[in-house]
Amino acid sequence: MAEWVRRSASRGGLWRALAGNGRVVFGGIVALVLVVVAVAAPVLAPHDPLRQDLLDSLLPPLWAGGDPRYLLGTDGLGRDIFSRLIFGARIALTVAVIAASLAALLGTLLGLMAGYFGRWVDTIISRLVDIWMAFPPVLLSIVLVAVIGAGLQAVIIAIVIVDWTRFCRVVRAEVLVQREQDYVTSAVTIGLSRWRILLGEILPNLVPVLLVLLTLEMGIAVIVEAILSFVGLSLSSDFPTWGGLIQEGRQYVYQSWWIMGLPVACIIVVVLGFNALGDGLRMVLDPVMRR
Amino acid sequence: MRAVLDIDDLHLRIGRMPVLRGVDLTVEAGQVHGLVGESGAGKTMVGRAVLGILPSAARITDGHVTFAGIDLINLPAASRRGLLGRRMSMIPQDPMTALNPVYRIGRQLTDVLRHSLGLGRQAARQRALELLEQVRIAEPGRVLRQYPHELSGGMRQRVLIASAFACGPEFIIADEPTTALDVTVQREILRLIRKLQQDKGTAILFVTHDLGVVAKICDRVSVIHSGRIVESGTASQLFAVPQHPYTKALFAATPRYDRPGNRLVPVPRQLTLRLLEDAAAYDQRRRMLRHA
Amino acid sequence: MLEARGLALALPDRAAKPWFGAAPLRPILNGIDMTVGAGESLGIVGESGSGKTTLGRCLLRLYKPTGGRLVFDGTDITDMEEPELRPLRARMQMIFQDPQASLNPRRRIAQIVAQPLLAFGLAADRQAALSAAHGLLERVGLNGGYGRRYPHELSGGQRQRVGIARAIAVKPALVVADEIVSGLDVSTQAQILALLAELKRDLGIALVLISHDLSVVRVVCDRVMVMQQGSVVETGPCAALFAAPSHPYTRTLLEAIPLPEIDPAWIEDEPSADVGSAEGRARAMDIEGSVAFVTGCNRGIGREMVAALATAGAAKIYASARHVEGLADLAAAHGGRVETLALDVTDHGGVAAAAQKCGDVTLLINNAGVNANRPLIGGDMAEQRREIETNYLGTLAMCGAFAPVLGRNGGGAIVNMLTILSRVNLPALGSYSASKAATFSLTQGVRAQLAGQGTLVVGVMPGAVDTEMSAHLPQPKLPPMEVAEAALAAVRQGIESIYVGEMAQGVAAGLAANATEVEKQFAEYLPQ
Amino acid sequence: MSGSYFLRRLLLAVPTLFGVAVIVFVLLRVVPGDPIAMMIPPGAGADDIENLRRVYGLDQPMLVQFTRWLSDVARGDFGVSINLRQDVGRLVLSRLPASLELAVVATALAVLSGGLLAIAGVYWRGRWPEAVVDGLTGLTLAIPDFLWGLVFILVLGVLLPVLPISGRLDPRQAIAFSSQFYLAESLLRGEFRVLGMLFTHLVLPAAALALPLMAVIARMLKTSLSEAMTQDYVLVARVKGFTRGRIILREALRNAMIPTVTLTGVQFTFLVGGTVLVERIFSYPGIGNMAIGAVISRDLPLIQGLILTFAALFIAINLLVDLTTVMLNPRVRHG
Repeated sequence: MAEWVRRSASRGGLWRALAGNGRVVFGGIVALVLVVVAVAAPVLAPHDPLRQDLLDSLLPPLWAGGDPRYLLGTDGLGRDIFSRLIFGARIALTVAVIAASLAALLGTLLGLMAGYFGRWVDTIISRLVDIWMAFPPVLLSIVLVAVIGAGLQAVIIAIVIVDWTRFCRVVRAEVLVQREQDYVTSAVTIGLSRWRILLGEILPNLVPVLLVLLTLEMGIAVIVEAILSFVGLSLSSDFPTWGGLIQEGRQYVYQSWWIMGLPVACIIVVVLGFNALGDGLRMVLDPVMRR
Repeated sequence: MRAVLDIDDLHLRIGRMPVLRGVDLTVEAGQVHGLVGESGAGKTMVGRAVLGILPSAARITDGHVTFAGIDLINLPAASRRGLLGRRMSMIPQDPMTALNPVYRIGRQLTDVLRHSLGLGRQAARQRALELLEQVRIAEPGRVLRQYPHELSGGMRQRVLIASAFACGPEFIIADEPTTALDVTVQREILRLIRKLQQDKGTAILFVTHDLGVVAKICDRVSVIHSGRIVESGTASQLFAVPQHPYTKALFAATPRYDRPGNRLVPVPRQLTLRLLEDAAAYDQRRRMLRHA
Repeated sequence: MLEARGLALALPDRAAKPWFGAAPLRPILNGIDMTVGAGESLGIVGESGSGKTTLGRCLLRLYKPTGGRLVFDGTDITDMEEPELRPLRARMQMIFQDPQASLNPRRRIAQIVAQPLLAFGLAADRQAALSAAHGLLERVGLNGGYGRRYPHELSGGQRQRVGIARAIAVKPALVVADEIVSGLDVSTQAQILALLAELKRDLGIALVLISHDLSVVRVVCDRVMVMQQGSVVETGPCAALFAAPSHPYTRTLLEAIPLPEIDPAWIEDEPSADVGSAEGRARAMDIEGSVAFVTGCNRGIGREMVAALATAGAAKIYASARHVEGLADLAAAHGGRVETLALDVTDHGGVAAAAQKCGDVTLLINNAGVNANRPLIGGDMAEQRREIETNYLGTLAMCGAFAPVLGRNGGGAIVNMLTILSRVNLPALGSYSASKAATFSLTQGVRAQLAGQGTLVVGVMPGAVDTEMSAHLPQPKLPPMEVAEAALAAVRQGIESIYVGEMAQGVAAGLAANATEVEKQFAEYLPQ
Repeated sequence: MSGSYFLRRLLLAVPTLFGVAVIVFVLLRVVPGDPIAMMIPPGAGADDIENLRRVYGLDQPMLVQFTRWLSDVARGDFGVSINLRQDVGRLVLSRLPASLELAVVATALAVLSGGLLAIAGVYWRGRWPEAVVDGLTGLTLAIPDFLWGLVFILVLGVLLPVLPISGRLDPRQAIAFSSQFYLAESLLRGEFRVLGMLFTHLVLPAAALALPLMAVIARMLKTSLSEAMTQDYVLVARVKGFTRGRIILREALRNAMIPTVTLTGVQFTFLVGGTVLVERIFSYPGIGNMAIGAVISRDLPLIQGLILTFAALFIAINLLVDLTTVMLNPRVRHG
């Protein structure tokens, strides 16, 4: 612990650099707000997101002369949109963190092995990636969810199974580059074992790339979840997901465009946030660029 | 003798960093003038400033560059382009990267002929063949049809030399033209440059870090350190009795296979520090002058 | 300590890969034979594509050779797998060409240097390794806070110092340094080379220095190996090889180096075949397969000459000396090829008998000589007689006795080991100089007389040599091995007079330009 | 060399397609919902169900089903759609042209706008147009086609209703076409009113698809162009007295296109994959829309046929990208 504190302190320059990067700050704020809203959803939401009130259906938002009880209006079944958005953030964040991390873990492991061990390991993994790349990703995830059945788990599994190749391809290519660097040769000359070189020498040099990919993947996971809900496969409409709201809003788009507009805006902000965070991290963490 | 190029008190900054601090240098007609210095001394920037191909962050802050009576600093970009290729050209450092990899040699040799001399396709091709023969390329017809990656480094440098001499310029800047080559190829290329230069009476500013190369090809030499010429003179004079301590230190630091017993003496730290301090003091003075 | 026999490496040529199946193999190294002795420094030179870098990595078993054997410290490491190699890796280290790429950008300098200590268990713990690393960094001239920095915060020269510190951290027996100064300015280069020379001297590390720059190799190394297209074209002690390169490629390479001195001819002439230090050129002779007779083998140049002949592939070597018992180890070292015999060259009967006995000799090396270390006037007459009898009459007797033998065997060659003092008298060694001057004159005469039967007669004029005979002379002195190698190089190329070492070459050049001036300078060395 | 290289790539496509087929087949056999149960009218007996299972071969062991299906596929017979009761091959072919036209228009949009943005950014390096280009690519890169589609519907379809947001043609217009390539056909026939109408329907989904690819192309090409502009051969061209515009277009562009084409190849398959969702959003009658419908209705033969079609399309695109790279790069061409 003391070691960690000391190291963190010595990296004061890094924190300063992070705080000085506009993209990191913007992305960080978006991520922070998402986390806070997701955790504190029951406290923040003025209504039960599932409570229907058919008499109050399709109320406009407050600024368009709506009912002051419903800040952002209501949907076709008279459910409070504001509360649904807040609870939707919970599901979005859960999917983003879990699915992206698992995809990163799987893809990185396979990518490291393919890049460093080469030969038949590489052949098998690369073949697998080739086959995966021949599927349209959206269609594959839709089919997967159709097969596994609806539910949060199914969505996460589908994202991991579809998106591990993103990590695998990048990591493999990067390992192939790093492997030829002389610092790896030098690690061989001091007698380090292959796994130690891979995990102790090469992997740390992939951290910036991985962090960037991970943040991007979180944005993608949010979108995929929305897509699956939109297609009507993700979660039953009892779950207040952003995608479900969009799907519902699509029906009323001419009467009440905001039902679709508000969740779309939420997703766009979150995705832009994750992207900005990824870009910013790449700038700050690259030791050469930091110079 | 007539001066082809006259650089007078040239100052240049990259960003806020002073790189050239009052360079004075005169290249006379038909002579090879060596500009020797270590990396960071500013030698490449001198050539770039003359040709007007500075990096975007670089600014000339003071001084004059006169080429054949033309003030290059205040010359409009279009007129400068008119000079380039036709009256001034360059032999670049790395033949591996200085030819465009996606085009045949023929196109890369003829484009300058067609652009600068207004030759037609056939005439340009004919001239290109002659040029390749002049640089002693055995099968010029075949080479014209080849891509850069099909040629060795030495061959590519010959092509680039042919291209530099293509329009019969009065002045060429050779920027470390043999640094990337093996020694045996280097000798052939230096011979070739010397011969073409003497035959055509071209003046060359030969930028290099290698005292040995300077000794072999240059008529006059200027030694540059931290953006200033510390010593300048005829080659025979400078190699016989170097005057400036930095020049002497460079000689002492150069290993020679024929004198293994001579202990190599790195350029003394105090000397480097003194030169850098001088440069800093110079910058300080200039700042004060400007504000006064 | 490191020995390679027929080392070969071929890599798959991806560009020529056919539709199906594996890519064809492209040879990179073709049967390299080489040895690196403990504490020795060997330079490997060659142009791009010569395979020198690949060879360097092969020697450290970073690549697995596809042919030949590689023995390190008596262990055959040719086919070892990485886990087996690991313990040996502490004894062989590498310094890389590009220090930027060879230092892990994510580690601090001190960690980088400490890492091998931890990996090989040479430091008790992390703390000990780090403090040792700081010591090492100071040793290579990086004092102060460099340990806490990252590689990209250092200059090129500083990074190369870190690379050196890491390599010497584990106290290796062998270090391969690959083009370690090629990207550096001369001033930085001089610093790194000075550091390298200092460490080599202090730590007794065997060094293999790979470079395209012959001047760099000459400054740092004892021996040099010239490579071209994956093969060794020539190898030998630096002094001999640079003085008299035997292979045309080496000559071209040397002549192509632009020395920092004005020389208008360099850029105008086509490359000439002449070598600066050698005069004249007669018929060359291969050492390989020759039968040599060497006098005065019990010490100095004679001993080394036997070794050099054996290495060069002489079929048989008669090693003679007054006291034959001192030669037993020579015979043992080189197996059946060396035959020892007792011979005092002043005993003319013995000389005749030797010529009778050794009828197959093709290469006579007259090495026996004595030095009384006396001035001419005031010297001991008996000692001076002994000098003349051994240095002059002994050589004369040998030449006379063996001339018919050589003539019968197709001409052959005679090498007379002289000294630069045969060309100008050094008053402090006045009688020795005079006796050698007589032998120099003898060499010229014999050469003229034997030209008809096709015998090459070589005079070897070294400067001061590091032997017992000239123990009292000041440094720098030539290692005797270099003199022996230079003599054999002269035979191979048919050079009749060869001046070995800077001193000898300088004096020879001086004599040619202004003999009186040289005599005046030598006249200052009066006996104490 | 390039000939044999392409043959090898082509041969490699076979195991990839086979892998896709295996995975799809296995995946779909574990579908929990029974497709037969969905298609029978209420009141049908167990016999009827059994009958139907036999008709569709669903009563056979998996391996038998697979080999039978595969050999059928090899003969061009993709089976009969359970839901639409039509030949899958014919169904796919009838919808494919609409998707191809959408993808081609989107690609053309992306390449053109991305290329122009990149060149403009490099030409005016360090001045405001570069900042605009960077901002625009950053924004368009972050937001995927799905969201762009929704945004377009909201903004240009609903809030400022200037463009239609559904279908390929106005259903009130009855226009006879002899092929499914409406766009190409009306262009060839010179029917510009129809062409205009087709375009108004096509432009939003095409733009939604094009924007992310445009951003990728713009960013990649701009980076490669900037990189190329620092190369020595550009320096040499400057010394030859060429103008900046000529240098960018004639010296740097072709070099910069090599990495751009390679790296945007993958992105291009994403564009084709994106048609699935964008067609759904805009109710555009292409194979993507059909595929989602097939998944929702568990129409096994149709899903299989469509996924194989996409896989074949992707592999073809990758080959095309490779071919382009090789054409651009003499080093590989002669390698």
